[in-house]
Amino acid sequence: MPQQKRPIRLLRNLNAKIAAVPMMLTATFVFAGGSLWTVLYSFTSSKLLPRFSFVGAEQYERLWAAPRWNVAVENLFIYGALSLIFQFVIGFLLAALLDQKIRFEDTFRTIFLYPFALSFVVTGLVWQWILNPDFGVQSVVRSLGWTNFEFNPLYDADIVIFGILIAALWQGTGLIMCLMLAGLRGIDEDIWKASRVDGIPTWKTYLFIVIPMMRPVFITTLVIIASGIVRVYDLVVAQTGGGPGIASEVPAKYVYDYMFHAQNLGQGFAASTMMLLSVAVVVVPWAYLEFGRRRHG
Amino acid sequence: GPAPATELEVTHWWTSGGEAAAVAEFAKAFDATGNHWVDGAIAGSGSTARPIMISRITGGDPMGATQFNHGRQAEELVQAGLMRDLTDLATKEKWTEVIRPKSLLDSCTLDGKIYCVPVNIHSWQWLWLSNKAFETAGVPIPKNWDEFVAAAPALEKAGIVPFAQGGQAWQVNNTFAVLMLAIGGKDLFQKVYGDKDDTVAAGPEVAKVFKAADDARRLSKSANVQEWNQATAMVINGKAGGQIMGDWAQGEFQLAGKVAGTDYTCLPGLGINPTLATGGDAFYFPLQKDEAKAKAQEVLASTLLDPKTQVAFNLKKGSVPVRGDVDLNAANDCMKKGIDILGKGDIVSWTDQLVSQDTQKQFEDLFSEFFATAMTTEDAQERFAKIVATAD
Amino acid sequence: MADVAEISGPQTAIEPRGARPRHAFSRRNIFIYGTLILVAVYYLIPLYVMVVTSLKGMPEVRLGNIFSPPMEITFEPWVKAWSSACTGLNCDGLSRGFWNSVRITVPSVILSIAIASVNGYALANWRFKGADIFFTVLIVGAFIPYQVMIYPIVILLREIGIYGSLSGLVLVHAIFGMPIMTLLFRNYFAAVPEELFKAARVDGAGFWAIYLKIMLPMSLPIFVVAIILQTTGIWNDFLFGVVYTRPDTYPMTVQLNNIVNSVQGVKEYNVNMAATILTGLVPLIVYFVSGRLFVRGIAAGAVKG
Amino acid sequence: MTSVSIKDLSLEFGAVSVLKDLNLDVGDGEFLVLLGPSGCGKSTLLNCIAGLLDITDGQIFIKGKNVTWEEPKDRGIGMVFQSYALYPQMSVRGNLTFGLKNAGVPRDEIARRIERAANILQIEPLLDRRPGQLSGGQRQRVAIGRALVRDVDVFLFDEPLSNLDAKLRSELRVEIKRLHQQLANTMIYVTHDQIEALTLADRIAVMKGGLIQQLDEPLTIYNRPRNLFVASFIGSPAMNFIKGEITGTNGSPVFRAGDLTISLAGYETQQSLAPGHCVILGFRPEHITISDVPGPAGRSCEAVVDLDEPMGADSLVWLKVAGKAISVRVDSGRRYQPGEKVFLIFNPAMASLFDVATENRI
Amino acid sequence: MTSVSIKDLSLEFGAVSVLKDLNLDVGDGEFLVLLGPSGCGKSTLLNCIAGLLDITDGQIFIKGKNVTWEEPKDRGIGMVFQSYALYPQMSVRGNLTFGLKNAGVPRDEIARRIERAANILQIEPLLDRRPGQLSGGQRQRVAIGRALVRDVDVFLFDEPLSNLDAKLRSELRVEIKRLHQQLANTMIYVTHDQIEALTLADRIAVMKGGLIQQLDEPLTIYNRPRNLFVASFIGSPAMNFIKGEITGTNGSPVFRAGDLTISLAGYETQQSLAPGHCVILGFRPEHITISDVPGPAGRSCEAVVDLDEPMGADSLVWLKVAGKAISVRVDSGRRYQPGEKVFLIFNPAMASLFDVATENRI
Ligand SMILES: Nc1ncnc2c1ncn2[C@@H]1O[C@H](COP(=O)(O)OP(=O)(O)OP(=O)(O)O)[C@@H](O)[C@H]1O
Ligand SMILES: Nc1ncnc2c1ncn2[C@@H]1O[C@H](COP(=O)(O)OP(=O)(O)OP(=O)(O)O)[C@@H](O)[C@H]1O
Ligand SMILES: [Mg+2]
Ligand SMILES: [Mg+2]
Repeated sequence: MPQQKRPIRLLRNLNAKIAAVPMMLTATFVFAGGSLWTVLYSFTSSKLLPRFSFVGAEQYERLWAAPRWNVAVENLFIYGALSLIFQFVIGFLLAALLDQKIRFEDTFRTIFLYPFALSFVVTGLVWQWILNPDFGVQSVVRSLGWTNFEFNPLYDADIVIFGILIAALWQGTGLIMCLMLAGLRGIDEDIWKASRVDGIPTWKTYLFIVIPMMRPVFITTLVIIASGIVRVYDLVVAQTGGGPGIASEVPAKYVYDYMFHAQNLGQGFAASTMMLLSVAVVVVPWAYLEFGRRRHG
Repeated sequence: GPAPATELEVTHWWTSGGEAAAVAEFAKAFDATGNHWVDGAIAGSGSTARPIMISRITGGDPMGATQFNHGRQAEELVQAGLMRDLTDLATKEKWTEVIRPKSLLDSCTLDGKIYCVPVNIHSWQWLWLSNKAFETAGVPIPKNWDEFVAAAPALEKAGIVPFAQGGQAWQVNNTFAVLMLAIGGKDLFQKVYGDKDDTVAAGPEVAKVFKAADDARRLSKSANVQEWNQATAMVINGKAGGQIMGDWAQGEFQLAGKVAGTDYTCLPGLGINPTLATGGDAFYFPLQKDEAKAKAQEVLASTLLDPKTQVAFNLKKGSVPVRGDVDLNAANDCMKKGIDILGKGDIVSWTDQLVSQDTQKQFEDLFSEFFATAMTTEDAQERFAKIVATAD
Repeated sequence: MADVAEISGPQTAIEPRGARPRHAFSRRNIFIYGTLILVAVYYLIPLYVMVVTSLKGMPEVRLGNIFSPPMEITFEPWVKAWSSACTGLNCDGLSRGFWNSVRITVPSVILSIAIASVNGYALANWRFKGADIFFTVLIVGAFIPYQVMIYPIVILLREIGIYGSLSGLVLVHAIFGMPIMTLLFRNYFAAVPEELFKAARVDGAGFWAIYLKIMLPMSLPIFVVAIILQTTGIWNDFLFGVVYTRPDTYPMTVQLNNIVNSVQGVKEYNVNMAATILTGLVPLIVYFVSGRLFVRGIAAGAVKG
Repeated sequence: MTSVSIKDLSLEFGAVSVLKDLNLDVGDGEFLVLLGPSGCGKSTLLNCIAGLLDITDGQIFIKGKNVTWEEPKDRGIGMVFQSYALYPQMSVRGNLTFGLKNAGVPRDEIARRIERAANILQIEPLLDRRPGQLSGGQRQRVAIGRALVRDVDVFLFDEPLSNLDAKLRSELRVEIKRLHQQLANTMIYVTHDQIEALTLADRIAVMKGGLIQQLDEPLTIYNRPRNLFVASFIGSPAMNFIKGEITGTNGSPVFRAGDLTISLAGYETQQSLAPGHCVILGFRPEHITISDVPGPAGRSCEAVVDLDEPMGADSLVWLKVAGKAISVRVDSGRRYQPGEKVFLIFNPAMASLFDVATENRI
Repeated sequence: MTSVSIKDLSLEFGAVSVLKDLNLDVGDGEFLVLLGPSGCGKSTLLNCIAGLLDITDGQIFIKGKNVTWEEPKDRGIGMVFQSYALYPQMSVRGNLTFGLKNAGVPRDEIARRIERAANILQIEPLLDRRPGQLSGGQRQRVAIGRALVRDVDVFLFDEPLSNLDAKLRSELRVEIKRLHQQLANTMIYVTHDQIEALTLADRIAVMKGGLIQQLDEPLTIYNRPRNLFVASFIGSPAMNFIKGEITGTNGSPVFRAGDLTISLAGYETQQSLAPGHCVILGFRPEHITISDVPGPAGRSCEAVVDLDEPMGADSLVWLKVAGKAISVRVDSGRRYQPGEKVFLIFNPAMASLFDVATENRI
């Protein structure tokens, strides 16, 4: 019987490979290439236009000496930690409440979700207006008689990050709630029944049984929230412009400002590289575990 | 012969009331040549607009003409060969002779070639005062910065914000530079910004300027505004005592129907040191592949410098024409004061020309932090000196 | 549960029978609905403020209370925001931006979803060597701040020669939508029973036939999610819209920014709010109409264990 | 004494009535199996007993106490679920103790109970593993253990074995039976697997559409099904049914369907078999004999072999009799070829007769 | 003539070797069943034959043609899947025609084939429904129809019945058997249900860990399992195993395990039964008889009843013999009480003997 030749590997699944070409191009040239390019030029003294004039780590030295960058990094940590915690907690609580077989579930869900439809620019504007001390909450409460009422987050450097957080939570928790709700709905009814038979209070069931079971949802959620945190920009620009002073600066804004306003690409690229680095440290191991290795099934 | 109508997109960041009215004059004049001005206004001040303009030019999709503050903002674009060389037109129309002060055209010149058209002269060094506010507070209208500071408690008592200061970084940064020029004087200014002498910057004279900045910070505590024209509006409405802002603020006063001298008072050089800087706006013309567009660019360039257009534009904008040979009888009080000072030659180059955008940005970062926090003047000065040391 | 114990206590006067008695105003219900309503108020306030303010005249706005309903309803601000608010010399409000946004959003959504769905399908059902590496890079790309990428993209678009054109912007949206969209579709298609795919192969259907005739018709939920996410994302985009287009094709958000930031003396908050609502209207409608499908689709595509 | 007693239980999901006026008494220490097709309301009934569903009407007593409104934990029941429903992130020990800790059972008592349960179920070596590290059978054992440690009188099982493979299922079946003999608790066990039902139950309640069709001992249900549904539902391979009518000759009734006649002499019934009555005759495959020679007249007929299905120990032979397909269970020693002509011999004493109209046993 | 022929087939998933140098020849028109525990590689083998998995090494021939690298559609196979895998958005007709349209079969030919398949499977009334509107059994029939219309020589079935309930399963089993008799195609059928395997197969290949353990006719596999694995895997209730050794007295070998001795006279074997050989003795439950009186010496022993599991037609009685649990299948007529003392009688001719070390049949 004739021994048949094994076909050429590259040509098998050719259509699939063709279909994946946009992804390969994007991954290679835009994401990998763009990042590499950015890293490369962060070692140059490029100003308005990228020029390959190598200056070593000078941009990084300057970056970490810049008070504004340090404030931005610090803000990102505070904002990130708070936003992570609050989004998870609020999103989960809302989902848990909606999961109690309540009436008007659809209505509530729509109410919690609609801000997600609005852009950060819009969100920033609206909350800037509501938090404005001269017309917003503060002045309304004062006009009701509490003349000493003080709620002026956007113009108080110490708490401005909370002002931004309020808006960010308003915009983002709806989606998190949706994800959590989907996760809760995916949990076996029998688990609930078993815990009722065991006489375990609801809150304990959530805390010790249900939440640990929702690990995959939490990971998805974490990814979504985390990527949003690193990128936070529009909201700050629309709401405070980084102010008062530099109190609400964030790294993404530093990048943008130095690349374009200050016309110092090298500095902007150095800041970009730091952001890329932090993203890589967190995301690459995760992505590798999630998509690189688990290949069976 | 009459050129066929060509559409030319012109980008700029003149979107406030007075500015828009002024730019309309340009558009009108350009349209009158049979071409068409396509307006590409980008709101939110130069810092928002410039990145977009630069991206467009470097991205290979240049607009027909674009506004920059002449100086160093577009330097690299010119070096990269992305801008049109206007030398021929300039020679033909004898720009070197009509444009004054000469420094304006120098800022447009690189390696002996001219790349931009200055359209106005702006000066920052003005203190705008609301007569109404001082009447309400029952104090005489101050004649200089020190009197202004002295009158502040009375204003505060009357519920008026003494000093209206927009929160944006470029505003606070310029306020400081204005204080430097007014309080420290021309030489100090030149030493710090021009020569980048960091020992001077750390010295006692600059410390005095920081003291004044500290006053400004204190007096503007409860202003709570971001945009410059909102701050101006406070002065116009008598909600604030005064504001340091460039001469373009005058456009807002005019638009509100206010009359210089009766409704408001202007103090060039803060009433201390009547020296003005000759900053300003200029138009650059990115290289175009399209022949017709290139022609229209030329038409636009000469239209911008046309004496009639110059007058119409600058009256609305509140700035001074770049031509010395135009009739400015229509100018008001404040503008005439400015023209006088310019005529006397009490001029300096402004920070735009003296330091790079990068350094500017670092100054901005410093001063926006300074004005928003309780940073001590000593700390601020130390950091200031450091930036001066590395400035370019 | 304390109330139950009370009833079934020693006094056997009422013999428990039928459904367990329940009180509409039990502590549990008060807590649940109370919390939900309270939170709902927090979520609704901004919308309320926007709508109310947009219906007031400027004098009323200046008077002050942002929460008080308009004494005199006026649609002036809406008309102005839509058709006559000025940016520089252009005084045609948001109307032009609206159509630009439509012209940007529609092809961008279609292109990005087309690419991502085919791609997700290839990744889920036609695994081939090396695909995972590209995919991992792509996912990591989802975290890269857009600002970092502006410059490389400018260069990329310049090299391709479509900088500033509509197709350039569409391409940019397709690129930046790719990570999340591909992930979504990949997860969804991976959950489609593999046997279905095998059956189609035995039936002689190739890559495209399986995609078009088998996979597409069964992926409505995930397409709904993708369309919703992309429509809102692209419609709301400001950064790319402003950087990669020119003024005559500016999307609505850029125009919104221009109107809001072009202060002519006093801020016209009512016009700003009307403009804000108008800009958000399209995604809002999309959400209100398809919110239910959205949750279902999310469950199908995003939360796979 | 009854252990669980259900009086007039009704349950509706919105407009859908799932259980209708159901009455059931389960004796102390009895092993009761609820058997029925999917969707007949078995799980629903079990959940009502456990207190996991709010009933619409009726009462439930456990150990004589009215528990209609009690919480599940206070009813003195333990429950085992089809999907095991183990808490995945807790160790086996954690799964077993979680409920007890919540109930405030003292430490040494907990330890004692765990030890006992682990001992009975032979899961001592597994105590520190997670459910994810256990096989299906081990998980099921842990799930039973969780009910066991509750030290209750009534165990409820909801298809506890249906997720397991056949081999494991038969092994665990024996274990559950042993457990019952050892503990002597009341057990209510839901299944749709009749072998489980037949092997485990003291009594079986066959359900359909929310109603109990027959409640009897396994062999009674197998041999004397009360109606057509029970007859057809129980037994695999299924009972053979032939539709026909009674033609009485001389008081000894005869069943006739077309050409086929079978004498019913020896069939036990309280009712009279009136001639002309339309009936369905049922024979289990093992109650028909295949023979190469005809049997006694009126109890035998000719048949053609259609298919021979060997099943290891025995074979199922499909035959055609007067146009009807009949299956007969025979020893696997002899193979039959399709087309082969044989004779069938019926034993009326093992037959079942059903009224065509009411479908009830006559 | 062989219809499907597999030569030295190996398949690896990364580092995991699932199939190892497997050889298999399937005759023309043969019904071959692949039987084995979960994860043994049955589906993998089937997918290799269908061309749905790329093999690592070896060759596959169908109808004498080397198809190792052919596309699935070009191999002349039809396949039926466990989950039916019907295209949910197409009507039944659409499902049946999809493949034909892809292959460019002319319209009237398509119509002819559909008609034939629908006729054979009796799904004419369903042709315009969607799969979602069909019952499980109907869906399975459509899935078979989809393979049928392809008009191919080889049918591959991957556990086609395992998603159905017991009743439907036994019905469809008969239908598949009939279909095979009618079409006389080659069929390769994967299952882990031994009843299916035993009833359907011409030959059964019992697999474990990617290797074929035994390839034989059903009754041979049932009665003469080649090794311990096959013996224990086949048969439900499972074979009883007793570990012991041969003690030969006067050339007639005897099996001894503790106190228990069973004469092996009559056991057929090629090998000699050397005394001292450690062996495992296997008896199927139906090959042991329970008696109230002791049987012939050396073939009988005393036992104590442990548990009686009635299964309808017959019962499984669990007994303790010399400390070992033994199950015996008896008629359900007589019930045994736990603790009752009885005698077991063994028939050595039906026994199986395995070497302890190799686990192979002796
Ligand atoms: N939450 C519910 N809402 C509405 N109907 C329901 C609900 N739960 C069950 N039902 C219906 O009640 C009937 C009985 O369901 P139940 O789960 O008790 O069946 P079952 O006998 O346990 O079936 P299975 O053997 O499939 O588990 C079914 O028809 C089902 O559709
Ligand atoms: N894509 C894959 N990648 C890695 N290993 C796999 C893959 N598919 C199957 N396997 C492994 O190959 C072995 C054989 O799988 P296969 O599906 O053939 O088993 P099976 O005999 O059909 O079992 P079942 O009866 O459960 O269907 C299993 O151990 C399985 O884990
Ligand atoms: Mg059930
Ligand atoms: Mg399989």
